Amino acid sequence: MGATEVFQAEGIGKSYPGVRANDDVSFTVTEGEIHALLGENGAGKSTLVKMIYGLVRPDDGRMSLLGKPHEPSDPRAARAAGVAMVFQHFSLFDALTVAENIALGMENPPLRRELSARITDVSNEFGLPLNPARRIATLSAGERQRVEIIRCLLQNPRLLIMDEPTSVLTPQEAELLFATLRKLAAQGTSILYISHKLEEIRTHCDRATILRGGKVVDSCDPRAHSARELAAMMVGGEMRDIDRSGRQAGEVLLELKDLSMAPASVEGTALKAVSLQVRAGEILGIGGVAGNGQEELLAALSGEVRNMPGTVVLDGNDLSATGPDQRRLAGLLAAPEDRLGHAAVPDFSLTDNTLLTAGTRKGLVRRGMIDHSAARAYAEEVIASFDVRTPGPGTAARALSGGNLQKFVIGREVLQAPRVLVVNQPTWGVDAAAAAAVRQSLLNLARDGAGVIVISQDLDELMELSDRFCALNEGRLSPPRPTEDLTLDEIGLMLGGAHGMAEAAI
Amino acid sequence: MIRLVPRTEISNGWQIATPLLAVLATMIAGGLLFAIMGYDPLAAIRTIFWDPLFGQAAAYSRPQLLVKAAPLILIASGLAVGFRAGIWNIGAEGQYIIGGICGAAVALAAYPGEHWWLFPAMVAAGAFGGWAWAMIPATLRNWFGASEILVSLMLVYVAQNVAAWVAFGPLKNPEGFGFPGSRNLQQYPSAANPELIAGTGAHWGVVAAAIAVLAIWVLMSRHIRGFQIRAAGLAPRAARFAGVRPETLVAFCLGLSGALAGMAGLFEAAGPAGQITDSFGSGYGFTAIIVAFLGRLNPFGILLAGLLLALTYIGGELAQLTLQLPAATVQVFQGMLLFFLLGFDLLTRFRIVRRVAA
Amino acid sequence: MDLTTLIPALLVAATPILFAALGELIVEKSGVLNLGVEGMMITGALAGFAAAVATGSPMMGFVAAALAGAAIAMLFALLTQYLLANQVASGLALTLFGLGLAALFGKPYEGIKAPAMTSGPLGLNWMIWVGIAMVPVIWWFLNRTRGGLILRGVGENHDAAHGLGHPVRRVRIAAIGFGGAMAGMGGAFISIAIVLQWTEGMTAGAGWIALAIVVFSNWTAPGVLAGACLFGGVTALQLRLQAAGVAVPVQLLSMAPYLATIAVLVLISARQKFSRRAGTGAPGSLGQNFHALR
Amino acid sequence: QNEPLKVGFIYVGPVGDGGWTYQHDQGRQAIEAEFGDRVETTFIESVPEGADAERAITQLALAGNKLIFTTSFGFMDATINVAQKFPDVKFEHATGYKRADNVATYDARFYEGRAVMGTIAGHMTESNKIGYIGSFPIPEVIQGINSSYIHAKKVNPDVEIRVVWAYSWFDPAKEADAAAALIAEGVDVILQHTDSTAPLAKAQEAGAIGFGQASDMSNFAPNPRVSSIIDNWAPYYLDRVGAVLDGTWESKATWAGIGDGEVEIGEITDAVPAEVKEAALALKDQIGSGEYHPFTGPLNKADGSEWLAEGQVATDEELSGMNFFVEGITAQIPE
Ligand SMILES: Nc1ncnc2c1ncn2[C@@H]1O[C@H](COP(=O)(O)OP(=O)(O)OP(=O)(O)O)[C@@H](O)[C@H]1O
Ligand SMILES: Nc1ncnc2c1ncn2[C@@H]1O[C@H](COP(=O)(O)OP(=O)(O)OP(=O)(O)O)[C@@H](O)[C@H]1O
Ligand SMILES: [Mg+2]
Ligand SMILES: [Mg+2]
Repeated sequence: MGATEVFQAEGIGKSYPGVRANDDVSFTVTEGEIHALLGENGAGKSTLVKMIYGLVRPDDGRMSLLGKPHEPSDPRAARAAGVAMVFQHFSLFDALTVAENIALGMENPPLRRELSARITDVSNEFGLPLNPARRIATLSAGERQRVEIIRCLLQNPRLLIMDEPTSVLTPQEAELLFATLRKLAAQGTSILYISHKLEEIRTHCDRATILRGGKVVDSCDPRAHSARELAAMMVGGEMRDIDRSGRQAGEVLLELKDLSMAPASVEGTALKAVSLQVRAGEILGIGGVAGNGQEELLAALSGEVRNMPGTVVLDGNDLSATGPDQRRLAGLLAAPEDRLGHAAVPDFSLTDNTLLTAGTRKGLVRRGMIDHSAARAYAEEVIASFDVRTPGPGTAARALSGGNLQKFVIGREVLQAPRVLVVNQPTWGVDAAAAAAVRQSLLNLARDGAGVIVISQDLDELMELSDRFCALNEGRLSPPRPTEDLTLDEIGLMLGGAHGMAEAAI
Repeated sequence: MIRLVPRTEISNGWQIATPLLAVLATMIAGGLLFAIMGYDPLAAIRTIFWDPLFGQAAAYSRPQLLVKAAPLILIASGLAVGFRAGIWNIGAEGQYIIGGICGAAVALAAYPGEHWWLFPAMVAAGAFGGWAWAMIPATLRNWFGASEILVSLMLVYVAQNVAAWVAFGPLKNPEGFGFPGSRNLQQYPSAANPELIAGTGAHWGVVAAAIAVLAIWVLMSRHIRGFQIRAAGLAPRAARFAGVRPETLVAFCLGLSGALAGMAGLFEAAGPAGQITDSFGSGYGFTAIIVAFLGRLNPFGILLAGLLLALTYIGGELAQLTLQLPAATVQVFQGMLLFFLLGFDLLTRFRIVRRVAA
Repeated sequence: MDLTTLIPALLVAATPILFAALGELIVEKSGVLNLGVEGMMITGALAGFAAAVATGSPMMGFVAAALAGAAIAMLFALLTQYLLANQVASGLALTLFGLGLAALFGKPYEGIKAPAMTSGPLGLNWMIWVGIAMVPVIWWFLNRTRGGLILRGVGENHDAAHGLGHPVRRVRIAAIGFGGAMAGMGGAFISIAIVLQWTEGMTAGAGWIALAIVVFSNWTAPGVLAGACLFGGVTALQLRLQAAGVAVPVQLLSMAPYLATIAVLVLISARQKFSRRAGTGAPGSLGQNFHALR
Repeated sequence: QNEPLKVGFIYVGPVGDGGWTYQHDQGRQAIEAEFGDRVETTFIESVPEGADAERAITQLALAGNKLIFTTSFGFMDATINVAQKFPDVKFEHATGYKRADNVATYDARFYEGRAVMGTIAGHMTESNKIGYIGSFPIPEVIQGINSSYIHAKKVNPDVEIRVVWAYSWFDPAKEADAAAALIAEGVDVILQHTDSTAPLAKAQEAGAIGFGQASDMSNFAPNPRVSSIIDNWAPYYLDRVGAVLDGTWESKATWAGIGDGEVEIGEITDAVPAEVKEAALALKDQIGSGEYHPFTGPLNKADGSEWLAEGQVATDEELSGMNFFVEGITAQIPE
């Protein structure tokens, strides 16, 4: 090695009320290195990088950047020192244009026209084409990510921090991102990279620092270890294998017939004549790039949007005119992608959050009146059966880590013994252990005779879970194929659809 | 350095302590103001806060507290439901006026017949009038996406003009020598909303306010509709996912607050005010917004907030009377009280931590 | 009926609302909903009047009104930006407080006449021109300057703006101050240029109309001008129709400005809703308080 | 007795409104000046009409006031209600029509003053159009419009009158707009029955003239304010307080005018030609002495039907319920 040090942290500590988020964290990032930060949900990764970016002030310890002490008072100071950051959650302004968003992240942005030209130049140079005049609200998740990255690149940073950038990207987009990162690294930029996707860390990162409970527990070359070993280091124990046994496809439970639907919003995608069948004991995987109608499909199934007559049939009953409540009663349940704000109310306690979907089916609401003790008991049941780490059912949903909340949301549906469960992105941003738990619960559900639809961008996840696979592309659903004899190339073709081949081939 | 740390749960102790602190701070700051204005601060504060409750004429002013607070509480408890759902009915004043007019119109149509059903019919008409007036912004929002804040507010001015129109036109007292204003309903036994038990100030509006507080407490804490309302206010998408139709909620919340405001208008028109005049709207609808927030959108909080505000109104009048404190001083004093209450509210949601020097 | 004289009358009626609404536009663009416009206007009306009388210069009056409006707006800023109080309630409290304060301190100014203002081009009051000139200036600020960009960013998504290192609280306080100054000048226009006297409660609801016009404008400066002119126009027109003896019921005419505002709002909203084009201009974080943990 | 007589007042506006309430408060101050230690006065200002009024009046009664003046029409029912509960307190209600043993009513014949204003207006207008800003279409205001028009027409047969209803007693911005609208219609003399000085300010801008209303509004003199109609309640208040002190108070309806000093004509400024001023003052004296009644036939209603025959004088009953314009006025009375 012997490469020059770009960034160094020594004994960094940070406490939040009741939590030691970081404790005596020391590590070094060298020039041109792609350095991974690994750890479970809540291990302290985001906290650590927020301190480097000047958003949070460390309680103890020292940092240095390019040999000089690094004590940024705010992100602007950090940017001036050469740090750029892509946040875990988009920090974009929906109503503003790409150019305006980028200007807001720069210290001395050039004039409008010049900036637009530079955005076009840089984005083409890195193969991430962007139109500077588009409003963010009209962009797909992948395009939004590009905006964040271009915003960083325009500042020629010495240290680029990326907090879970690929959790919203398609495999193709992720590949594109890594190509960009390698190009940057080759130019001497150091990259600090956070992700729960161990495979991508294994293939692309030069070093990994592993956090557990706020402390550095290990440091290694990820290429030299298997994903299993990395996961074990994070969790501090062995990972359990996923059990796929015992499932048998039975009779058809849910049938969609020529379901068409207008997009929910200006930016949405219309569903075009979607047909599918789900059998008892079967997991149907639906792959595809986000923004191709996934949200609409979930809304059409959950009953948030009502459908044309005869399009949604469960157990032979036409449910298309019914709303979420009746569908739940009939046994069609759903768990949307967005945990905070869609699947759960952030400011409600877990108890109250059970009432969101389990009110009728679990008898928590009778003749309009809420049975609070029953709701609490059900929340406790979910917490216990799904190993949700939380002080108790009175805790607000927003105070749970992503993985734990996800386990709660899935558990809330699974324990209602659905006939058919539809989930969208069930392990988005969730750490390896929690993701495994969620996947196992879906498999168990199918084993017990329910039908499951898993909508996901994560191909590995779909290959691991599903019996049959189909792709959603621009609102059209491809015919299903059994997963066993599918190759990745074939999947790529299915995902690209008829007209998107070039893009999918990248 | 001082730092604010959010509490994970809202502090119950501070919930009770902050209003007391705020009242105390208001007394101190208000006392200073009074002293600067050249009045005896202690006397002024005693007159405003103590005399209406325990002073010489308390036997009269205590029931008046109820009379003044009842419409505020009735309207505010309805508004709070919508505010919880993020549906902003700023036009309760208009619904109050129209409710009063509709209720009074029923009575005047029946005049001079005496019927047992007349008063209930008036209450229903009042509630209907307020409901119908509130359904205008609800419908315009549901059909066209027009802001209910703006539409309901504009409709207040329209309602005031309607009041002027009926007071000079259709509802004008034919025996009133051409003067504006309807017949006095207090003098029409079947239609009057009298004091139910002499000396308590309790008229049907007070009873209705009490029922409304209880009913809305049950709605918001025990009923699934209340749960949906809270969910919709905090996370609209989650509420939709739970099966709530936003259009239904808009209509429900605006309709409920409109009906309660309309009822308040009727109780006032048939009781304390006695008649419909061009100036029938007297600001209850706007003050109730403040009451709703002071009560933290909680029905029992609203009950206390309504009584507190009524106390400062009546105490303020007493202070004008006995100390010749100008009306404006009392208004400033009320403004201070609100500021302090809102400011101290911080303590229920945050802990204040002294930052340890690094 | 002479329509050429309608325009100056319309502008006079529109100017107080125009000032206040332009100020509130900036406030709301920064993500803050300040319902205290009426309170700030009346404060400005008094302070402006007092200063104009004391100095004999109406222009000094407007300067004082701006300062006073901004000063009382700082109470709101303290409550909402530092004490994180509910913005709706704080705004209402500000209105109550401002009305009371102005009434109290206005006692000595009752019955005094304001110094006359010289009129500017086309015989219109200078401040009318200033108000109209503010429209392109504010448009330019919001859409063409870095300060405007940061302001919009803060209003659109305060978490993201904070994440990028923009001082959310400071930006908002500055916007609230500016809104107060503009509302103050709008109020002073009533006392110094229209009525030429101080009287209690003289703003008579203009602040509420200003708030409505910001929504109506879909949060754009030209829209504010259009809204203020529409409202001022219908107000002036209805009185003119009365004066001309047109046989339309007076109450209907009195309601006309409000009904017209509702009608136009419905048209605009319906177009937005059904054309499926860009959404509303309402800032994403409007009315929400921001608290950063460090 | 050495206990001072406590006299209370309820005002509908703030004492600083510069108009209606201001003048009542002047009357209250006159009582203090006249009777000194023998009386003690208090007031509550800005009392809304309706329920709050009843409470405010009750509190005045409870506080030991033995004579209470309720100074707005809208306080009528409240006054009667409270009076029933306090039979030993005397009440005086302004501008209403309901009386009781302990409730007297009083009002002023403003239309007498309006006749003088109308005379000046008729002479002064060059466009032959005069404008009138009305507050509400109530008999008192309608009397004023009719009286102004009749007397303007007497001296200027070509005169027309334009009426704008403000639907407010006091809304400076709206009154200013109303004045502007009238001026735009070619009006060059503005009469007003609303309380702010805004119409005068507007008149000044446009080179029109106007009149002070309720109070003198002398800081707009000599131009545009060329004269004014002043409500002077002091004589009546002094009389009534005196009556209570003497024990001679009794319930009655008083409708006093120029002759009693209750309606005053403010100084007619030099902006008015001497002969016009003379004519106006002559009319004032005639009315004051009772020689002339402003509503003397022949007069027709606006619909052309006959109202008063030659030489016939309107009765007080007719006037107090007046709900029509006289012939020649084309404006509508809102219903
Ligand atoms: N704003 C905050 N207030 C209080 N505690 C916090 C806050 N932010 C983080 N924490 C605490 O710090 C710990 C570390 O959080 P951090 O966000 O760094 O985790 P992470 O490793 O980024 O998790 P994830 O994988 O979910 O992104 C958490 O367990 C939490 O308890
Ligand atoms: N206001 C807060 N109070 C208490 N704990 C908090 C707060 N905000 C965040 N946390 C904690 O911080 C941790 C991570 O916070 P952060 O905001 O980084 O979430 P995240 O990592 O983005 O979550 P996700 O897993 O959904 O991506 C969570 O485990 C949560 O417990
Ligand atoms: Mg994180
Ligand atoms: Mg996470």
